Amino acid sequence: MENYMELIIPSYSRNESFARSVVGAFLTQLDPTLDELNDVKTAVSEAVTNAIIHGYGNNGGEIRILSKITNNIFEVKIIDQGKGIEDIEQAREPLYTSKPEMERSGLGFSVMEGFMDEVEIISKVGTGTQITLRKKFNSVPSGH
Amino acid sequence: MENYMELIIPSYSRNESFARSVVGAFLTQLDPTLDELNDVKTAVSEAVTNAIIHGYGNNGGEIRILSKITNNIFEVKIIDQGKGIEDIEQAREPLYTSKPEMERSGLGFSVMEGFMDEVEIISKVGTGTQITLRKKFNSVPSGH
Amino acid sequence: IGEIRRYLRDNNPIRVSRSLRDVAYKALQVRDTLINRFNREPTVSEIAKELEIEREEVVFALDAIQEPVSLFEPIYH
Ligand SMILES: Nc1ncnc2c1ncn2[C@@H]1O[C@H](COP(=O)(O)OP(=O)(O)O)[C@@H](O)[C@H]1O
Ligand SMILES: Nc1ncnc2c1ncn2[C@@H]1O[C@H](COP(=O)(O)OP(=O)(O)O)[C@@H](O)[C@H]1O
Ligand SMILES: [Mg+2]
Ligand SMILES: [Mg+2]
Repeated sequence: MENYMELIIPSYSRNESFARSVVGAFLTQLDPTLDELNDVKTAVSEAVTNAIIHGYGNNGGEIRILSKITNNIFEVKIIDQGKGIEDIEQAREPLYTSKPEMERSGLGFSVMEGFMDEVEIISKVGTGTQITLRKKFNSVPSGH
Repeated sequence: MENYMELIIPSYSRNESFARSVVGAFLTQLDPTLDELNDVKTAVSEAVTNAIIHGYGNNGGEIRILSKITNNIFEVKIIDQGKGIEDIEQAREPLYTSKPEMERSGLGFSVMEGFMDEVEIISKVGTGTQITLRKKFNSVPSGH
Repeated sequence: IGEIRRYLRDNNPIRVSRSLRDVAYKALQVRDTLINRFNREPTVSEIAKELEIEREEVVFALDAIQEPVSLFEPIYH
Protein backbone atom coordinates (compact mmCIF):
# COMPACT_ATOMS: atom_id res chain seq x y z
CA MET A 1 0.00 0.00 0.00
CA GLU A 2 1.22 3.45 -0.92
CA ASN A 3 -0.28 6.74 0.14
CA TYR A 4 0.79 10.16 1.34
CA MET A 5 -0.58 13.43 2.59
CA GLU A 6 0.67 16.91 3.31
CA LEU A 7 -0.81 19.21 5.91
CA ILE A 8 0.09 22.86 6.40
CA ILE A 9 -1.08 24.78 9.47
CA PRO A 10 -0.13 28.02 11.17
CA SER A 11 1.89 27.47 14.33
CA TYR A 12 -0.87 28.14 16.86
CA SER A 13 -0.78 25.93 19.91
CA ARG A 14 -4.45 25.03 19.38
CA ASN A 15 -3.43 23.42 16.08
CA GLU A 16 -1.21 20.92 17.85
CA SER A 17 -4.06 18.58 18.71
CA PHE A 18 -5.55 19.00 15.23
CA ALA A 19 -2.24 18.04 13.59
CA ARG A 20 -1.87 15.05 15.88
CA SER A 21 -5.38 13.82 15.08
CA VAL A 22 -4.93 14.25 11.34
CA VAL A 23 -1.76 12.16 11.40
CA GLY A 24 -3.55 9.60 13.58
CA ALA A 25 -6.47 9.48 11.13
CA PHE A 26 -4.05 8.97 8.24
CA LEU A 27 -2.33 6.15 10.14
CA THR A 28 -5.61 4.24 10.51
CA GLN A 29 -5.01 2.87 7.00
CA LEU A 30 -2.42 0.57 8.57
CA ASP A 31 -5.09 -0.52 11.04
CA PRO A 32 -3.13 0.03 14.27
CA THR A 33 -4.35 -0.77 17.78
CA LEU A 34 -5.24 2.17 20.03
CA ASP A 35 -1.90 1.80 21.80
CA GLU A 36 0.06 1.94 18.56
CA LEU A 37 -2.01 4.90 17.48
CA ASN A 38 -1.30 6.71 20.74
CA ASP A 39 2.44 6.09 20.47
CA VAL A 40 2.60 7.74 17.06
CA LYS A 41 0.30 10.57 18.08
CA THR A 42 2.36 11.27 21.18
CA ALA A 43 5.58 11.41 19.17
CA VAL A 44 3.99 13.71 16.57
CA SER A 45 2.63 15.87 19.34
CA GLU A 46 6.13 16.37 20.79
CA ALA A 47 7.59 17.33 17.41
CA VAL A 48 4.76 19.74 16.60
CA THR A 49 4.95 21.31 20.06
CA ASN A 50 8.70 21.81 19.54
CA ALA A 51 8.09 23.52 16.20
CA ILE A 52 5.57 25.86 17.82
CA ILE A 53 7.48 26.63 21.01
CA HIS A 54 11.14 26.38 20.01
CA GLY A 55 11.02 26.82 16.24
CA TYR A 56 8.76 29.82 16.09
CA GLY A 57 8.66 30.98 19.71
CA ASN A 58 6.24 33.83 19.76
CA ASN A 59 6.63 34.56 16.07
CA GLY A 60 4.09 33.15 13.70
CA GLY A 61 5.03 30.69 10.99
CA GLU A 62 3.80 27.62 9.17
CA ILE A 63 4.30 24.00 10.06
CA ARG A 64 4.34 21.40 7.28
CA ILE A 65 3.55 17.82 8.05
CA LEU A 66 4.29 15.22 5.41
CA SER A 67 3.19 11.69 6.02
CA LYS A 68 3.80 8.67 3.87
CA ILE A 69 2.85 5.02 3.97
CA THR A 70 4.99 2.55 2.03
CA ASN A 71 3.83 -1.00 2.58
CA ASN A 72 3.90 -1.31 6.33
CA ILE A 73 6.31 1.56 7.00
CA PHE A 74 4.78 4.71 8.39
CA GLU A 75 6.74 7.94 8.05
CA VAL A 76 5.94 11.47 9.16
CA LYS A 77 8.02 14.62 8.74
CA ILE A 78 7.40 17.72 10.82
CA ILE A 79 8.99 20.75 9.22
CA ASP A 80 9.33 24.32 10.43
CA GLN A 81 11.18 27.32 9.08
CA GLY A 82 11.93 28.60 12.53
CA LYS A 83 15.13 29.34 14.37
CA GLY A 84 16.78 25.93 14.02
CA ILE A 85 18.81 23.86 16.47
CA GLU A 86 22.39 24.85 17.27
CA ASP A 87 23.61 21.58 18.72
CA ILE A 88 21.58 18.58 17.61
CA GLU A 89 23.45 16.06 19.81
CA GLN A 90 22.76 18.17 22.86
CA ALA A 91 19.10 18.63 21.89
CA ARG A 92 18.68 14.85 21.73
CA GLU A 93 20.00 14.37 25.26
CA PRO A 94 17.34 13.38 27.77
CA LEU A 95 16.43 16.27 30.07
CA TYR A 96 18.20 18.89 27.97
CA THR A 97 16.03 21.91 27.35
CA SER A 98 16.90 25.40 26.19
CA LYS A 99 13.83 26.74 28.00
CA PRO A 100 14.07 25.58 31.63
CA GLU A 101 12.28 28.76 32.67
CA MET A 102 9.18 27.54 30.83
CA GLU A 103 9.12 24.30 32.81
CA ARG A 104 9.92 22.27 29.73
CA SER A 105 10.94 18.73 30.61
CA GLY A 106 13.63 18.24 27.98
CA LEU A 107 12.15 14.81 27.24
CA GLY A 108 10.53 15.49 23.86
CA PHE A 109 13.17 13.76 21.75
CA SER A 110 13.42 10.88 24.24
CA VAL A 111 9.67 10.34 23.89
CA MET A 112 9.93 10.39 20.09
CA GLU A 113 12.76 7.87 20.24
CA GLY A 114 10.93 5.67 22.68
CA PHE A 115 7.74 5.54 20.65
CA MET A 116 9.10 5.39 17.10
CA ASP A 117 11.67 3.17 15.38
CA GLU A 118 13.66 6.02 13.87
CA VAL A 119 14.02 9.72 14.63
CA GLU A 120 16.02 11.85 12.21
CA ILE A 121 16.79 15.48 12.91
CA ILE A 122 17.91 17.87 10.20
CA SER A 123 18.28 21.46 11.31
CA LYS A 124 20.06 24.66 10.39
CA VAL A 125 20.18 27.76 12.55
CA GLY A 126 18.14 30.53 10.97
CA THR A 127 16.61 28.16 8.39
CA GLY A 128 14.53 25.64 10.28
CA THR A 129 14.12 22.09 11.43
CA GLN A 130 12.90 18.87 9.87
CA ILE A 131 12.09 15.92 12.09
CA THR A 132 11.47 12.54 10.46
CA LEU A 133 9.74 9.85 12.46
CA ARG A 134 9.42 6.27 11.19
CA LYS A 135 7.72 3.17 12.49
CA LYS A 136 7.11 -0.25 11.09
CA PHE A 137 3.72 -1.86 11.57
CA ASN A 138 3.63 -5.62 11.51
CA SER A 139 0.25 -6.12 12.99
CA VAL A 140 -1.90 -8.19 10.71
CA PRO A 141 -5.26 -8.38 12.41
CA SER A 142 -6.39 -11.96 12.44
CA GLY A 143 -9.72 -13.06 11.10
CA HIS A 144 -10.54 -10.33 8.56
CA MET B 1 -11.29 33.51 15.51
CA GLU B 2 -8.90 33.05 12.60
CA ASN B 3 -7.33 29.85 11.44
CA TYR B 4 -6.56 27.98 8.25
CA MET B 5 -5.20 24.68 7.00
CA GLU B 6 -4.09 23.17 3.74
CA LEU B 7 -4.28 19.48 2.96
CA ILE B 8 -2.83 17.79 -0.10
CA ILE B 9 -3.68 14.19 -0.99
CA PRO B 10 -3.37 12.00 -4.05
CA SER B 11 -6.70 11.45 -5.80
CA TYR B 12 -7.39 7.93 -4.58
CA SER B 13 -10.99 7.19 -3.78
CA ARG B 14 -9.96 5.83 -0.38
CA ASN B 15 -8.74 9.33 0.52
CA GLU B 16 -12.23 10.76 0.19
CA SER B 17 -13.30 9.76 3.70
CA PHE B 18 -9.97 10.94 5.10
CA ALA B 19 -10.37 14.38 3.47
CA ARG B 20 -13.95 14.67 4.65
CA SER B 21 -13.13 13.83 8.25
CA VAL B 22 -10.11 16.19 8.32
CA VAL B 23 -12.28 19.08 7.15
CA GLY B 24 -14.90 18.03 9.71
CA ALA B 25 -12.30 18.01 12.47
CA PHE B 26 -11.09 21.46 11.43
CA LEU B 27 -14.66 22.75 11.57
CA THR B 28 -15.17 21.51 15.14
CA GLN B 29 -13.36 24.67 16.27
CA LEU B 30 -16.63 26.46 15.59
CA ASP B 31 -18.41 23.83 17.69
CA PRO B 32 -21.19 23.24 15.17
CA THR B 33 -24.19 21.05 15.79
CA LEU B 34 -24.03 17.50 14.48
CA ASP B 35 -26.39 18.43 11.65
CA GLU B 36 -24.25 21.37 10.61
CA LEU B 37 -21.13 19.21 10.71
CA ASN B 38 -22.74 16.53 8.58
CA ASP B 39 -23.96 19.09 6.07
CA VAL B 40 -20.45 20.44 5.56
CA LYS B 41 -18.93 16.96 5.40
CA THR B 42 -21.46 15.85 2.82
CA ALA B 43 -20.78 18.90 0.64
CA VAL B 44 -17.01 18.38 0.89
CA SER B 45 -17.45 14.75 0.06
CA GLU B 46 -19.31 15.61 -3.17
CA ALA B 47 -16.63 18.07 -4.25
CA VAL B 48 -13.77 15.68 -3.47
CA THR B 49 -15.52 12.81 -5.24
CA ASN B 50 -15.99 15.05 -8.29
CA ALA B 51 -12.28 15.91 -8.31
CA ILE B 52 -11.40 12.22 -8.17
CA ILE B 53 -13.94 10.94 -10.69
CA HIS B 54 -14.45 13.81 -13.12
CA GLY B 55 -11.30 15.89 -12.62
CA TYR B 56 -8.76 13.10 -12.78
CA GLY B 57 -10.80 10.19 -14.08
CA ASN B 58 -8.45 7.27 -14.06
CA ASN B 59 -5.35 9.44 -14.15
CA GLY B 60 -3.62 10.18 -10.90
CA GLY B 61 -3.27 13.71 -9.59
CA GLU B 62 -3.28 15.75 -6.42
CA ILE B 63 -6.21 17.34 -4.66
CA ARG B 64 -5.61 20.45 -2.56
CA ILE B 65 -8.04 21.35 0.15
CA LEU B 66 -7.77 24.79 1.69
CA SER B 67 -9.95 25.61 4.64
CA LYS B 68 -10.25 28.90 6.46
CA ILE B 69 -12.16 30.18 9.45
CA THR B 70 -12.71 33.92 9.72
CA ASN B 71 -14.85 34.77 12.73
CA ASN B 72 -17.93 32.64 12.16
CA ILE B 73 -17.46 32.14 8.41
CA PHE B 74 -16.24 28.72 7.36
CA GLU B 75 -14.71 28.36 3.92
CA VAL B 76 -13.26 25.36 2.12
CA LYS B 77 -11.74 25.18 -1.35
CA ILE B 78 -11.36 21.89 -3.20
CA ILE B 79 -8.86 22.25 -6.02
CA ASP B 80 -7.82 19.83 -8.73
CA GLN B 81 -5.63 20.19 -11.80
CA GLY B 82 -7.72 17.81 -13.79
CA LYS B 83 -9.64 18.14 -17.02
CA GLY B 84 -11.85 21.08 -16.06
CA ILE B 85 -15.54 21.80 -16.74
CA GLU B 86 -16.65 22.87 -20.21
CA ASP B 87 -20.01 24.38 -19.33
CA ILE B 88 -20.29 25.46 -15.71
CA GLU B 89 -23.96 26.47 -15.91
CA GLN B 90 -24.86 23.05 -17.27
CA ALA B 91 -22.76 21.29 -14.62
CA ARG B 92 -24.68 23.12 -11.89
CA GLU B 93 -28.03 21.92 -13.23
CA PRO B 94 -29.74 19.33 -11.03
CA LEU B 95 -29.54 15.86 -12.59
CA TYR B 96 -26.95 16.85 -15.19
CA THR B 97 -24.07 14.38 -15.33
CA SER B 98 -21.45 13.82 -17.98
CA LYS B 99 -21.12 10.20 -16.83
CA PRO B 100 -24.61 8.70 -16.95
CA GLU B 101 -23.02 5.33 -17.78
CA MET B 102 -21.42 5.35 -14.31
CA GLU B 103 -24.79 5.80 -12.66
CA ARG B 104 -23.86 9.20 -11.32
CA SER B 105 -26.88 11.06 -10.00
CA GLY B 106 -25.95 14.50 -11.28
CA LEU B 107 -26.93 15.88 -7.89
CA GLY B 108 -23.49 16.73 -6.50
CA PHE B 109 -23.68 20.47 -7.04
CA SER B 110 -27.31 20.56 -5.87
CA VAL B 111 -26.25 18.90 -2.63
CA MET B 112 -23.41 21.40 -2.18
CA GLU B 113 -25.80 24.27 -2.79
CA GLY B 114 -28.41 22.84 -0.47
CA PHE B 115 -25.99 22.34 2.41
CA MET B 116 -23.78 25.42 2.10
CA ASP B 117 -24.50 29.15 1.86
CA GLU B 118 -22.29 29.74 -1.17
CA VAL B 119 -20.85 27.51 -3.89
CA GLU B 120 -18.38 29.08 -6.30
CA ILE B 121 -17.05 27.20 -9.30
CA ILE B 122 -13.96 28.31 -11.17
CA SER B 123 -12.84 25.95 -13.89
CA LYS B 124 -10.82 25.89 -17.08
CA VAL B 125 -10.72 23.02 -19.52
CA GLY B 126 -7.29 21.38 -19.41
CA THR B 127 -6.25 23.36 -16.32
CA GLY B 128 -8.52 22.26 -13.50
CA THR B 129 -11.31 23.14 -11.16
CA GLN B 130 -11.62 25.09 -7.92
CA ILE B 131 -14.76 24.75 -5.86
CA THR B 132 -15.29 27.18 -2.98
CA LEU B 133 -17.85 26.33 -0.33
CA ARG B 134 -18.85 28.82 2.36
CA LYS B 135 -21.11 28.67 5.35
CA LYS B 136 -21.86 31.05 8.18
CA PHE B 137 -22.16 29.70 11.69
CA ASN B 138 -24.25 31.74 14.05
CA SER B 139 -24.45 29.15 16.72
CA VAL B 140 -23.08 30.32 20.02
CA PRO B 141 -21.96 27.22 21.89
CA SER B 142 -23.82 26.98 25.16
CA GLY B 143 -22.21 26.20 28.48
CA HIS B 144 -18.58 25.77 27.46
CA ILE C 1 -41.03 15.76 7.83
CA GLY C 2 -39.13 18.86 6.79
CA GLU C 3 -40.97 20.82 9.47
CA ILE C 4 -40.12 18.29 12.13
CA ARG C 5 -36.51 18.22 11.05
CA ARG C 6 -36.31 21.99 11.24
CA TYR C 7 -37.96 21.94 14.66
CA LEU C 8 -35.47 19.40 15.93
CA ARG C 9 -32.62 21.35 14.45
CA ASP C 10 -33.70 24.58 16.09
CA ASN C 11 -34.57 23.12 19.44
CA ASN C 12 -32.30 20.21 20.00
CA PRO C 13 -28.97 21.06 18.51
CA ILE C 14 -26.54 18.43 19.69
CA ARG C 15 -23.14 20.03 19.66
CA VAL C 16 -20.30 18.16 18.06
CA SER C 17 -18.14 18.56 21.16
CA ARG C 18 -20.74 16.59 23.14
CA SER C 19 -21.26 13.96 20.50
CA LEU C 20 -17.52 13.39 20.03
CA ARG C 21 -17.18 12.72 23.74
CA ASP C 22 -20.04 10.22 23.59
CA VAL C 23 -18.43 8.43 20.65
CA ALA C 24 -15.08 8.36 22.45
CA TYR C 25 -16.51 6.76 25.59
CA LYS C 26 -18.37 4.22 23.48
CA ALA C 27 -15.15 3.45 21.58
CA LEU C 28 -13.36 2.74 24.86
CA GLN C 29 -16.20 0.46 25.99
CA VAL C 30 -16.15 -1.37 22.67
CA ARG C 31 -12.42 -1.79 22.99
CA ASP C 32 -12.90 -3.61 26.31
CA THR C 33 -15.63 -5.79 24.84
CA LEU C 34 -13.42 -6.72 21.90
CA ILE C 35 -10.40 -7.46 24.10
CA ASN C 36 -12.56 -10.03 25.87
CA ARG C 37 -13.92 -11.41 22.62
CA PHE C 38 -10.60 -11.67 20.72
CA ASN C 39 -8.19 -12.07 23.62
CA ARG C 40 -6.01 -9.37 22.11
CA GLU C 41 -6.03 -5.64 21.45
CA PRO C 42 -8.58 -4.78 18.79
CA THR C 43 -7.51 -2.57 15.91
CA VAL C 44 -9.01 0.83 15.16
CA SER C 45 -10.94 -0.62 12.19
CA GLU C 46 -12.47 -3.30 14.36
CA ILE C 47 -13.65 -0.68 16.85
CA ALA C 48 -14.98 1.50 14.02
CA LYS C 49 -16.85 -1.41 12.48
CA GLU C 50 -18.49 -2.26 15.79
CA LEU C 51 -19.59 1.37 16.22
CA GLU C 52 -20.62 1.62 12.56
CA ILE C 53 -18.54 4.74 12.00
CA GLU C 54 -15.48 5.44 9.86
CA ARG C 55 -12.10 4.57 11.33
CA GLU C 56 -10.91 8.20 11.05
CA GLU C 57 -13.84 9.25 13.24
CA VAL C 58 -12.64 7.00 16.05
CA VAL C 59 -9.38 8.94 16.13
CA PHE C 60 -10.98 12.38 16.11
CA ALA C 61 -13.45 11.34 18.81
CA LEU C 62 -10.77 9.92 21.10
CA ASP C 63 -8.74 13.08 20.70
CA ALA C 64 -11.71 15.10 21.82
CA ILE C 65 -11.41 13.60 25.31
CA GLN C 66 -7.66 14.03 25.47
CA GLU C 67 -6.06 17.19 26.70
CA PRO C 68 -4.05 18.84 23.92
CA VAL C 69 -0.86 19.01 25.92
CA SER C 70 2.57 17.61 25.45
CA LEU C 71 3.22 14.55 27.60
CA PHE C 72 5.44 16.04 30.24
CA GLU C 73 4.05 19.51 30.40
CA PRO C 74 2.46 20.76 33.57
CA ILE C 75 -1.30 20.46 33.12
CA TYR C 76 -1.95 23.91 34.50
CA HIS C 77 -1.07 26.94 32.39
N1 LIG D 1 11.75 22.59 16.01
C1 LIG D 1 12.73 23.06 16.80
N2 LIG D 1 13.29 24.26 16.55
C2 LIG D 1 14.28 24.75 17.34
N3 LIG D 1 14.76 24.10 18.42
C3 LIG D 1 14.25 22.91 18.72
C4 LIG D 1 13.20 22.32 17.95
N4 LIG D 1 12.90 21.12 18.50
C5 LIG D 1 13.72 20.97 19.55
N5 LIG D 1 14.52 22.03 19.71
C6 LIG D 1 15.57 22.20 20.76
O1 LIG D 1 15.81 20.93 21.34
C7 LIG D 1 15.64 20.99 22.76
C8 LIG D 1 15.15 19.66 23.29
O2 LIG D 1 13.84 19.38 22.83
P1 LIG D 1 12.91 18.44 23.72
O3 LIG D 1 13.64 17.17 23.96
O4 LIG D 1 11.59 18.34 23.04
O5 LIG D 1 12.78 19.21 25.11
P2 LIG D 1 11.88 20.48 25.50
O6 LIG D 1 10.91 20.77 24.38
O7 LIG D 1 11.20 20.08 26.76
O8 LIG D 1 12.83 21.64 25.67
C9 LIG D 1 14.69 22.15 22.97
O9 LIG D 1 14.80 22.71 24.28
C10 LIG D 1 15.13 23.11 21.88
O10 LIG D 1 16.27 23.86 22.30
N1 LIG E 1 -13.80 18.61 -10.47
C1 LIG E 1 -14.42 18.44 -11.65
N2 LIG E 1 -13.69 18.32 -12.79
C2 LIG E 1 -14.30 18.14 -13.99
N3 LIG E 1 -15.66 18.09 -14.16
C3 LIG E 1 -16.43 18.21 -13.06
C4 LIG E 1 -15.86 18.38 -11.77
N4 LIG E 1 -16.87 18.48 -10.87
C5 LIG E 1 -18.00 18.37 -11.59
N5 LIG E 1 -17.76 18.21 -12.90
C6 LIG E 1 -18.76 18.07 -13.97
O1 LIG E 1 -20.02 18.51 -13.47
C7 LIG E 1 -20.99 17.47 -13.63
C8 LIG E 1 -22.02 17.56 -12.52
O2 LIG E 1 -21.44 17.23 -11.27
P1 LIG E 1 -22.36 16.62 -10.11
O3 LIG E 1 -23.51 17.55 -9.91
O4 LIG E 1 -21.52 16.34 -8.93
O5 LIG E 1 -22.93 15.28 -10.75
P2 LIG E 1 -22.22 13.84 -10.94
O6 LIG E 1 -20.93 13.83 -10.18
O7 LIG E 1 -23.21 12.87 -10.39
O8 LIG E 1 -21.98 13.69 -12.43
C9 LIG E 1 -20.20 16.19 -13.68
O9 LIG E 1 -20.90 15.17 -14.34
C10 LIG E 1 -18.94 16.62 -14.44
O10 LIG E 1 -19.16 16.66 -15.82
MG1 LIG F 1 9.76 19.37 23.42
MG1 LIG G 1 -20.66 14.50 -8.25
